Amino acid sequence: MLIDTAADFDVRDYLRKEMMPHFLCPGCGHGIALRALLWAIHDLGLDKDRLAVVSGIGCAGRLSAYIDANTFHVTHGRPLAYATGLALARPDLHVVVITGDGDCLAIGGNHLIHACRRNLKLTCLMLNNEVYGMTGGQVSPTTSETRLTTTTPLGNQEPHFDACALATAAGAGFVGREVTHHVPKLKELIKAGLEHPGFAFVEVQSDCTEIFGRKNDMGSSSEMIMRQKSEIRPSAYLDTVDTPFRSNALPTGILARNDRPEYGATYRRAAAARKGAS
Amino acid sequence: MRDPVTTVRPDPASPDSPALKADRADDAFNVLIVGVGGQGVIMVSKVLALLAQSQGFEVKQSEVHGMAKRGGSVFSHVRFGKRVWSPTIPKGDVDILVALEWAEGLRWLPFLKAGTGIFICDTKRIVPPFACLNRRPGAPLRYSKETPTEVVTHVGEAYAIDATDMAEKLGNERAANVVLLGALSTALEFSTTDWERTVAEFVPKKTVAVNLEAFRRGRGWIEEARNTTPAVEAPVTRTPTPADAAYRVRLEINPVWCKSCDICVKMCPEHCLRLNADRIAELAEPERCTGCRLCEWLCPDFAIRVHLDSAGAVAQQGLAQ
Amino acid sequence: MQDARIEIRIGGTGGQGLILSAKILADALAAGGKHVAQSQTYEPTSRGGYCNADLVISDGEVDFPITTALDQLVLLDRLAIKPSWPLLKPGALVIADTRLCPELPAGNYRRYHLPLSRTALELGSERVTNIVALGALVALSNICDRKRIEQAVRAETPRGFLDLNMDALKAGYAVHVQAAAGNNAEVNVGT
Amino acid sequence: MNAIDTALTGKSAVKLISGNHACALGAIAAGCRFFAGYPITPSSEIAERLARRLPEVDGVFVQMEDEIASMAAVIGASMGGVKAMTATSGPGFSLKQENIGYAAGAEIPCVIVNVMRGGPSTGMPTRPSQADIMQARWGSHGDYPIIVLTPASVSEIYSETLRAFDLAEQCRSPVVLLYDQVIAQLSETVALDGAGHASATRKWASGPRAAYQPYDGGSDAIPAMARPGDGYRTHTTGLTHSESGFPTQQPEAVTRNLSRLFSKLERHRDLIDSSEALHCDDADVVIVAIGISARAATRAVEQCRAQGLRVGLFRPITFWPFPEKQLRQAAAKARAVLVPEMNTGQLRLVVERVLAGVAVEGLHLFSGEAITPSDIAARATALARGA
Repeated sequence: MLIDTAADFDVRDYLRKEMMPHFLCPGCGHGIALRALLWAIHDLGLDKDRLAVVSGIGCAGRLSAYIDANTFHVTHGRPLAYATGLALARPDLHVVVITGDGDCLAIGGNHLIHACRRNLKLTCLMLNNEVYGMTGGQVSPTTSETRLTTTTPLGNQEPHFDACALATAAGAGFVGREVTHHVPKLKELIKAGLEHPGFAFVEVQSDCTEIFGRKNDMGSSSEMIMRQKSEIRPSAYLDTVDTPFRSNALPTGILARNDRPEYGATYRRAAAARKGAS
Repeated sequence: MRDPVTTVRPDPASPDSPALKADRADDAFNVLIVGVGGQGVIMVSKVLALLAQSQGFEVKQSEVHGMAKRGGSVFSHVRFGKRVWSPTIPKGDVDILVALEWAEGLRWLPFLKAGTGIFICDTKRIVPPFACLNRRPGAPLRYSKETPTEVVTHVGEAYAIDATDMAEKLGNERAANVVLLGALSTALEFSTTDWERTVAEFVPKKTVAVNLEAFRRGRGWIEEARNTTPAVEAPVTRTPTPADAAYRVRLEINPVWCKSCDICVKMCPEHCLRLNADRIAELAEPERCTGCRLCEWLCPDFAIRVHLDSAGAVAQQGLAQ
Repeated sequence: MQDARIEIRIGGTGGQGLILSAKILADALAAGGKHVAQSQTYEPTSRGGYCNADLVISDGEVDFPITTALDQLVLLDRLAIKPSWPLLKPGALVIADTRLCPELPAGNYRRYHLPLSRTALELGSERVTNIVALGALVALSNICDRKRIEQAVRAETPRGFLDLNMDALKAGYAVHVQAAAGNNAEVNVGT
Repeated sequence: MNAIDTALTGKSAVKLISGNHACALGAIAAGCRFFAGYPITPSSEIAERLARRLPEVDGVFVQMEDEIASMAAVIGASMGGVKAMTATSGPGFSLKQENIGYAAGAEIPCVIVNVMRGGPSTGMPTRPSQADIMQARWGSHGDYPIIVLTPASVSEIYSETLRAFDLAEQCRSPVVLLYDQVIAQLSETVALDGAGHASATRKWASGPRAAYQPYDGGSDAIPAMARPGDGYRTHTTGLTHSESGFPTQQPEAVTRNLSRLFSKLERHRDLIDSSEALHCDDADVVIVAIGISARAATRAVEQCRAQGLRVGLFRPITFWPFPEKQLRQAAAKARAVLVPEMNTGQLRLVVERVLAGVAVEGLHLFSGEAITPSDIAARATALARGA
């Protein structure tokens, strides 16, 4: 099955080729994550005309421009709020949000927890590279302890956020995390998120090679991606939670799943009932 | 299509079938369960241990696992009797060897009691990465080539059962180990009710039904096998792969999109890519390329596309049939 | 410039239902073809604190909708005296609750010190003080046809409270008469 | 309540309703089918009413987690092709500003109601103010065009809400409806007829996808918008973009596209402009005021005229872009101009610029009370008598 769609899936069918090559640095994991997203979209046979991608500001935010769909590159931290309006107003669209760790968890943290709570059908893809890459490499809410960034010259002293635990606690219907190392599994995870009837939060641990990697002496792009394998332990099994090798790394896999009612449908049902009653 | 295969029945004249020996006063009864990580070896041994304990036996169980959660070799010794001294079974003392994977089963065969040991083995083959001589699909493997027919010549009583297929048909591939438990139950004198109660206690609530069915099928399969003439031919089943079809791998590399990050070069399992003088990825050793697509998937710049040139034609043939 | 302009204030504290009384009166007047502007001032708290509900009534369109010179003032709390007194027109009608607003400044106005809240309590709920006051205002000012005010009360009242509110309104119509008949010293017409 | 709403949006009826109620009714009549908001005094009645009304007309109401999210959701809904609005007051208006700038830059139609209350900061939540005039125009960063309407009565809130939605669609611009707490919570008898209103619709993209340029202004400087689902698959961004909609920093493309953006409202002044002049033709003294201050000024003008003083009133209804031509015309004969406003001189600053050379006097009140007719009349009388 995997082999079949891999042969069938040409990422270029989903890209705005006139925008390529993209602006990401060499070796940036975001490109790999974008492929996984587009592959998942391909596998599900989603109509590009009915697909809306909303993205925020930052390296991850720029990705929407490369997708051949209805794309919206909005303000910093707010893509979930824009997407909420879009999805509520247009339930016929499939709305995907692409956001980064700073966009989603720092400036947009409030929107994340409420999107999880509200459980509107949205797929939120958070690309976590542990750093504010576009602004030159400042510490972010997910930067691991002791890491060097331009604003943590002493090494990061703040504990880092576990975004999936946050999303789970806030009530997200689907929560998963994967690394870019294992593309087919990442694709399957995103696919499961896209198929989830409510709010789905998918975190992708993605390498920032040029800024974060360099600052922390993490080697070349390939060394960084190999580190995902040796430290984080990605496996090919979608339905298992993989505990990482490195002590402060976070588990991967599908971390939470529930069948809470989807908000948009619930609202429309209640409205129809009220109309019928009056 | 992948039917359970070979049976070697015990000689009806044999005076002491191991199944009758559970109440041996002196020696402990020894069951060795083997497989690879993730298959549920430990579960099989725990159920057996629990059951034996509930029947009043002293039980010792020891295992080696955790070195690889998935894919690595795992084995578990279960010994029970009136007194059990050592937790491990000496070589050649195993009464019943239960193997959840074919090659693992073969590997542990020398532990089986000569002449009387019972061998119950899943025909499931999990080929470890290091057994690959060449990554090109269809290449020869450094994996056991013995067929079940060859194997049975070494042992007193042997069952090669495609438990994985049976479990799959029940809708839960993971219940293969319970199919083998069912098979194992026919060789011990505990009552079916006790077996089933123990299994039900052990598995997650929502899978009780499927696991009990798996247990019954495993048990039923052995019972049926004992009453039928042994099959002679027993080919080991193998999932067909695209490697069976002839195709040519071609890499389409877009030099304008390539950013020279070296991920494809370093991550290629065959090391057949390199950066050329312009620091653009190129396929240096096309004959080594297996078409695994890792370079395509991991290229952050969408610069590589892997074409399996005749794959389409093969697929079309398949459709035409 | 039309000056058939009448300004009314109901003053008290938040939670007394002053705005509801003003709205009922405004609805009744509007139904009678008057142009009405109804505004309020309140403190940023849901309960308590000074609050007033004002009406500006005119035959033509109301130009400035805020009260500048009060023709009629209902006081349901002593807090309302200070902000309202400077706006009082000479000869204005002032209806004050005897218990909640026991002392009134001297001046040139028609003064009715009436047991509004006590009447409401006797009816079973102090919460209908606003409706008793409305009844008293309508009776004493003749600003509005009684049938229209009763319709407006009906329209604004949840069914379960309708009887109570109608009783309160009618008690309000009569409260000054009864107070006078009972030789209540607090009824004081004129200054 | 629904019976009243229906009557109001149906045939003409005289009813007593509040300014915020009129705003909600106007929105429904204008075709608004999405509201996102966050509770704030003194605008919450708009949200409360629309929460009940929108589901009845297959619209959506959502109370978001904050003011920023509300503005974002409104823009998101509008990007989906649905007429959308939000309502707020001072502190919330400040929070919405970044996204208002996005709507202006990406040219997304939407309506933002700002009920002005006393400031700065939390200020006086239940007291009126007119101190957001400048923020409504310049609140977001960078240069951008925006339409700001300043109704002065309950019936005008209704009619200007209708117009706000129309202008938003016609000009592809955010439109701010700016009024003070007094008229927001004031109830007035009004005769409304929403059924007769033919709402404007957005110019939607049509024709072949290959030929479509999302930010090509065409002949009227208003680009046709692509509706998601119609097959155009466009990109919308807050970054400076070229006609294609994709980001650019190429100076010529930036200049060309921003020039169109900055000038597009000027090209539609005939559509946008709205103002009212009362007794200005022969006025020695012209009062310039908006909102509740203009209501007081109306009464003051009548009082002055009754005394034979030549005093007039000019009232911008569309405040931004400011009706400069109309003001100059109204004040053509004026010796003095009086600007009563509930702030420290925001409107006065505009009037001083427009009427350079004329004596402009401000009458500023920021006590949380409305300016009274007598305050204005006293000052206007003095000015008219040449004091």
